[in-house]
Amino acid sequence: MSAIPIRSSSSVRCIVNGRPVALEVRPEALLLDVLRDRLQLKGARRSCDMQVCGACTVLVDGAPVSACTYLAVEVDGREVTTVEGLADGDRLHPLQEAFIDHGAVQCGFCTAGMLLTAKALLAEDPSPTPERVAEYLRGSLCRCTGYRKILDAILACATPKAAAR
Amino acid sequence: MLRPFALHRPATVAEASEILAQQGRDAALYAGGTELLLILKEGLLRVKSLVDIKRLPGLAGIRADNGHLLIGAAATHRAVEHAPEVHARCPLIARVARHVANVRVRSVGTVGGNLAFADPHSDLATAFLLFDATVRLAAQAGERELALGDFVVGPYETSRRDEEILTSVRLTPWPAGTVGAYVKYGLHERPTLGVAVALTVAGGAVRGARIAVGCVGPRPQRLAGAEARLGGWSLADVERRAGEVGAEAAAAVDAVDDLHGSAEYKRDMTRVFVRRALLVAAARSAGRESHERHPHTVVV
Amino acid sequence: MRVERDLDVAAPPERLWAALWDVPRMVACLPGCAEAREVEPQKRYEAHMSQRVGPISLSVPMQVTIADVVSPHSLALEAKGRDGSLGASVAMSVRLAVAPRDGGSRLRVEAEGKILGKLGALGHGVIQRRAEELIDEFGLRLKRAVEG
Amino acid sequence: MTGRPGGFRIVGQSVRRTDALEKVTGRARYLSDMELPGMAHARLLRSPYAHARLLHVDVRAAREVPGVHAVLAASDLTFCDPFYGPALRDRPLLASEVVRYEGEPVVAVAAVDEATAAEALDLVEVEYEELPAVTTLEEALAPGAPRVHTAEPLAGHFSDLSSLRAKPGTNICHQFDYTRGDVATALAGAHLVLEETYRFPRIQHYSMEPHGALAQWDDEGGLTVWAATQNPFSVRSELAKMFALNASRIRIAVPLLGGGFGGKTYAKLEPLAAALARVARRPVRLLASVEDAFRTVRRCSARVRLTLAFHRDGRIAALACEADFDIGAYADIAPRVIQKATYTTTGPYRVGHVKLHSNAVYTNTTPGGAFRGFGVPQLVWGVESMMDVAADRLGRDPVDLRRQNLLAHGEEFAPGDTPVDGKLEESLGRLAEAIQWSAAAAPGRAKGIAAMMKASVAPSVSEAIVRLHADGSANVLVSTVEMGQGARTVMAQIAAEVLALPLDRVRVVPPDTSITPYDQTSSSSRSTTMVGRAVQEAAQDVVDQLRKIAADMLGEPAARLTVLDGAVVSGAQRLAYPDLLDHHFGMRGGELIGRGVVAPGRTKTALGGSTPFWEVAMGGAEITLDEETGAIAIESYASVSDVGRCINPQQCAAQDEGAVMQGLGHTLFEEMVYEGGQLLNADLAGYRVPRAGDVPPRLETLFVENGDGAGPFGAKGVGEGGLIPVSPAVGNALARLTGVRMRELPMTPERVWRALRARTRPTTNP
Repeated sequence: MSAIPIRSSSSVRCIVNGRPVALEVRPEALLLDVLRDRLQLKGARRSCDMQVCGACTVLVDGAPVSACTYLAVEVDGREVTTVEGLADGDRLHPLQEAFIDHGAVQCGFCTAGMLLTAKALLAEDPSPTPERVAEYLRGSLCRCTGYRKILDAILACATPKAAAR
Repeated sequence: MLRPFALHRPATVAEASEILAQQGRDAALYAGGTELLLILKEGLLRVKSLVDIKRLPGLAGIRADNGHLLIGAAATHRAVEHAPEVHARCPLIARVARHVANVRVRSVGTVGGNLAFADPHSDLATAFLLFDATVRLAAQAGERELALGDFVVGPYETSRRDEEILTSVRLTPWPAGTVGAYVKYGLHERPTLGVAVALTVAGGAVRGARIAVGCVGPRPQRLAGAEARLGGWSLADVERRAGEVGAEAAAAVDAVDDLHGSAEYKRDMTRVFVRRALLVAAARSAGRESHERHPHTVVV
Repeated sequence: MRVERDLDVAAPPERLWAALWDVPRMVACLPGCAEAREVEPQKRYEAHMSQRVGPISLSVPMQVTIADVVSPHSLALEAKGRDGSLGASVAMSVRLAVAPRDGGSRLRVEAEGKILGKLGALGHGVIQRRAEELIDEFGLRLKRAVEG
Repeated sequence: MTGRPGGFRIVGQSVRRTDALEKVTGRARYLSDMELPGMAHARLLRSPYAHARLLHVDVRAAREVPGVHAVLAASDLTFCDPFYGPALRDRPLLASEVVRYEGEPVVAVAAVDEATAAEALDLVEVEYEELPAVTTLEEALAPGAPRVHTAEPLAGHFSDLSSLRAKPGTNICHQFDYTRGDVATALAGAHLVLEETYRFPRIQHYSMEPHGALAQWDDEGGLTVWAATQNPFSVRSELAKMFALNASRIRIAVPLLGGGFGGKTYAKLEPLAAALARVARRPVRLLASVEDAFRTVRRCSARVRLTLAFHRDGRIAALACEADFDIGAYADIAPRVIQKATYTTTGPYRVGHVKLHSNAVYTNTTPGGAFRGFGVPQLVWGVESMMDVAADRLGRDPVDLRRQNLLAHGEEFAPGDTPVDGKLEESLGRLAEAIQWSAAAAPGRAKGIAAMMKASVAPSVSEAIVRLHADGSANVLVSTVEMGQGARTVMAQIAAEVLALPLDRVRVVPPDTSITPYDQTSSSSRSTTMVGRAVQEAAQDVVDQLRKIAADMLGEPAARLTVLDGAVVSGAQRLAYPDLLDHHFGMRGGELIGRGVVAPGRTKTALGGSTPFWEVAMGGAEITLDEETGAIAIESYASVSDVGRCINPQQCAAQDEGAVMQGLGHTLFEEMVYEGGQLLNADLAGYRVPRAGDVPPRLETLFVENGDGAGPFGAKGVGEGGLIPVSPAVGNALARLTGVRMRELPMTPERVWRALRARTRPTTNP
């Protein structure tokens, strides 16, 4: 049995975008706030604040989570990927390239969440159907683009069905 | 923003129950947090402690148990979606789990949390009712097992006592020859309606039928009257007369007005979707899969 | 939220009226209502209302005011209060009317109310049903008390 | 992209957005990313009542909480004018004496962090006395209805609204009237007279980034506000008035916006942030949540009674409109919304006899303001639905009937007003072709179309400065706000085109009222046209200076010189810009500054200004219907916009795709639901915006490009138009499919289900 008393912190060690990070966090600290305010990783953003919109999406051990409704203490011993960790140095991730080329970026507020969600989808299903992509993005809202260009960008990064076999 | 709380990580169910017994309503059970953290953020619930039960040994497990399927309360929707045991014994549940909320909620949200929060607009409880689900509640004093229908007593209301922990849900796989379908419909984030049906067919006739309807009322319901009507029907009867069962279900269902729609509309949608779900199940029973699509509708 | 109910009581109207006009006792028939007391005779009362909706507990000190009395036929009261910790305000108006009926009497209850704040918006859909259950239980308890 | 007309290098190309890289890497910065040393965090206490008297506000305990830097209630606002608003100064910074809508701010706190601010707000005691509320038009307009406002408010900063016509003793805060010809006589002589009423719901912008402001006072009493705003200069003039400061002492700087859609026009949270910062004596950041945004501004809902009359041959004989707009508890810019939209009720059609009347009606709900389309969608929903009703009654094809009534190219919209600058029949033809209008719909499907023509804001001013530096790179200084629409990229393209520079040599400076020159607003689809023209002029000014310098050096007349690839060219001679500047200044330093001003000024038309261009958009939908549930599915949608010329075709398409999808939102799902004065769905769980799964299988955007727009290179505005025809196009398709005519939005499954059950006419399936 262990406990973190009220108003005290516990140490969290994790890997963020490939780098080890050690932090002291309080139990009520939300992952989104820790990423944004403590680690200065501002790419994940707060919008609906209730797991509907996806603007705060980050990957924890590869799985998309809503950082706005996720306790920071939970990432102890795990790997966190934010949009800042997508590119390999100056080399953009293919999804990032595709989003730019397809004009899938407008105001940009949803972009990080869209990219990470798409990354998780393609890891799970490298050759999704258009319907599967739209369904997987059910919890990823965009108010600017109308989604068409986002869907196109993601599908452009899918492995063609024949090659996948 | 969350107000401060302590986080307890008990090593055993007994320890967890002890904290709950001591702190009463000042403590809340915490697993995935997808529901709990929302009401804490809203300030609708204020607690001094969260009791994290998702690391309790075995609580996240999914396994066969004496012919049943046992899903640990801390198993995530995603785990249910992918577990071979679920695919083998209750494949419909794996398909339902794949469509719960959105991918982020599925990564984190747990089966136990979903049942214990008892949001009326939810998929799992409805689908579980089709498998005669029982839930196991544990406390220091001992354990008890309840039918899911007795556990969920109303919107957000369960018969769990403050010191009890929901540890697992047990599903009884269907007899051979049973085919099911789950159909959900709705515009909003949460479903407006969920219908689960299963038909056990032997010798070309329905030997058993199960129908559950959720989201339209205070809690999900099995509709025994509608189920009984199907007894002895051939698949052709089902395809021809499914509408009668839908109408019976609509008459029996307890529907309420809310943002998702009027009770009147929901009742009629119960009629429509019970019929549609039965048609899907009947087709599957005959080895056919319908690819008909309807707006705002998910068929699994 | 609006609830209307008619309830037959096997007691003469006078007895039913007497039970109603004993306001603290009558108010205590509402499930979750406790500590009802008189502040100003036959005019102002206080009571504490507690309700639970799943994990959410509502705890409201209520001010009850008699808005209208037509003795021994009808009684209208207003009740309001606020749960500071939930940021929820509760306001109710209730009209109770007594009429003779087949040797006994009939009680008509017309209750209207609202919960303001996040709880009210979230609980929309749940609150109406809960209110119906509360009024039904209130009627049963009152009936038991009168017929007792 | 080869062979673009006009031989442009960069204009007409789908170049990568200049902000794309920062946005895909997470490096883009928005207001919520900004922090200042010592910054306090603000939170607001909002009224749970729709209408109540504030009996008592006790903030003493809140002030005692350690870490609290400022607690404000209305009575503390003695250091500023506590009222604001662009049309009427009727909105209190914090509710004073009366709260007029659920969610109105009552107390504001700034503290060391949000948790402390929340803790302090928990200790605030407010006693309300509930007042009867009006939350619908019917309630607000009923005789003897409770009044939302009883005092006379002061005019805001729009001179065209200085003569606001309130109706004394009622909740009508402004009325607009416009008459042309003689409607009564025209109606009497008409072959067909239709009278119908259409309703449009309250809609939330839901820009993914909610409102926000970060305010800081300096030691000399100057004020800087970083604001998520679409028009920093309006915010500046509001703050100048409230705090009695010269405009020169106020600096409004605007980072990237996470969407705007009109919801971030005019002061919203900036005044409160400034007031808190003043008292806290430190920077204060006030970030709205999405729930707060629902309580900040919305689209005005409307009830529109239309009379549309036709001659036997299909010509429109007359149009009369009686529109009531529900503008919520405070006027915001709604009076301007209602008059501007109502004035163009006739849209793209030639109508000789017109009588228009609209009311801006106060209700006890979230204030209504600007929202993509500025009131026009509310009217087009009715007019374009009725065009189809008329076609049906006249036995005419809907496309054909519209074509017959379209204004011609160059024809004045109204006497003395801006002539039509596009070829409307070409747009209609492209649309009919795109949705294969002449081909019969497949069984179970039907098509519908709609058209619209919208004015941009007028009068209107945009200024630009282009600075060519010694190394031959350039900065463009404009106050266009980048909120996703791609304006920064377009401005860079325009400047690079004129300056003959590669795009990466041009950088557009973010808006900052102390640095970038005046621009009225980034809204009304005006930026490419107005700011773009100013940029074009400013860049041309620099080019003219360069040519003059080169003319000196070469001894040739400037008129014979051209610019190419960063140099002034004369025959085989080539003088690179750095060399020209070096020659001009006698050193490697100094810069050329070009200026552009676009200010068409006032006209004698009904609104006091004439639109600089007409935004023209038409839409066609093909739908199917789940008859049992009432759920409509959009199988195909085509949107045609006349943009004069696409500066960046990909961005034009992105704007229109987004507009169509946003339009589908209010067409099918979106509606702020009130019950008993309480907003029930102020969050994304209950307020349904379009999702990826709602994108029609076929979504096509087409552009008419005749180079005849009033903007640079013959371009003109885009962005709002595509949204506007969506509702009537879908409604018309539904009517053709089922015979059921919907007159209220959104067309939710339940509403359609009810209409289908009430249907008396048999199904007609064309």
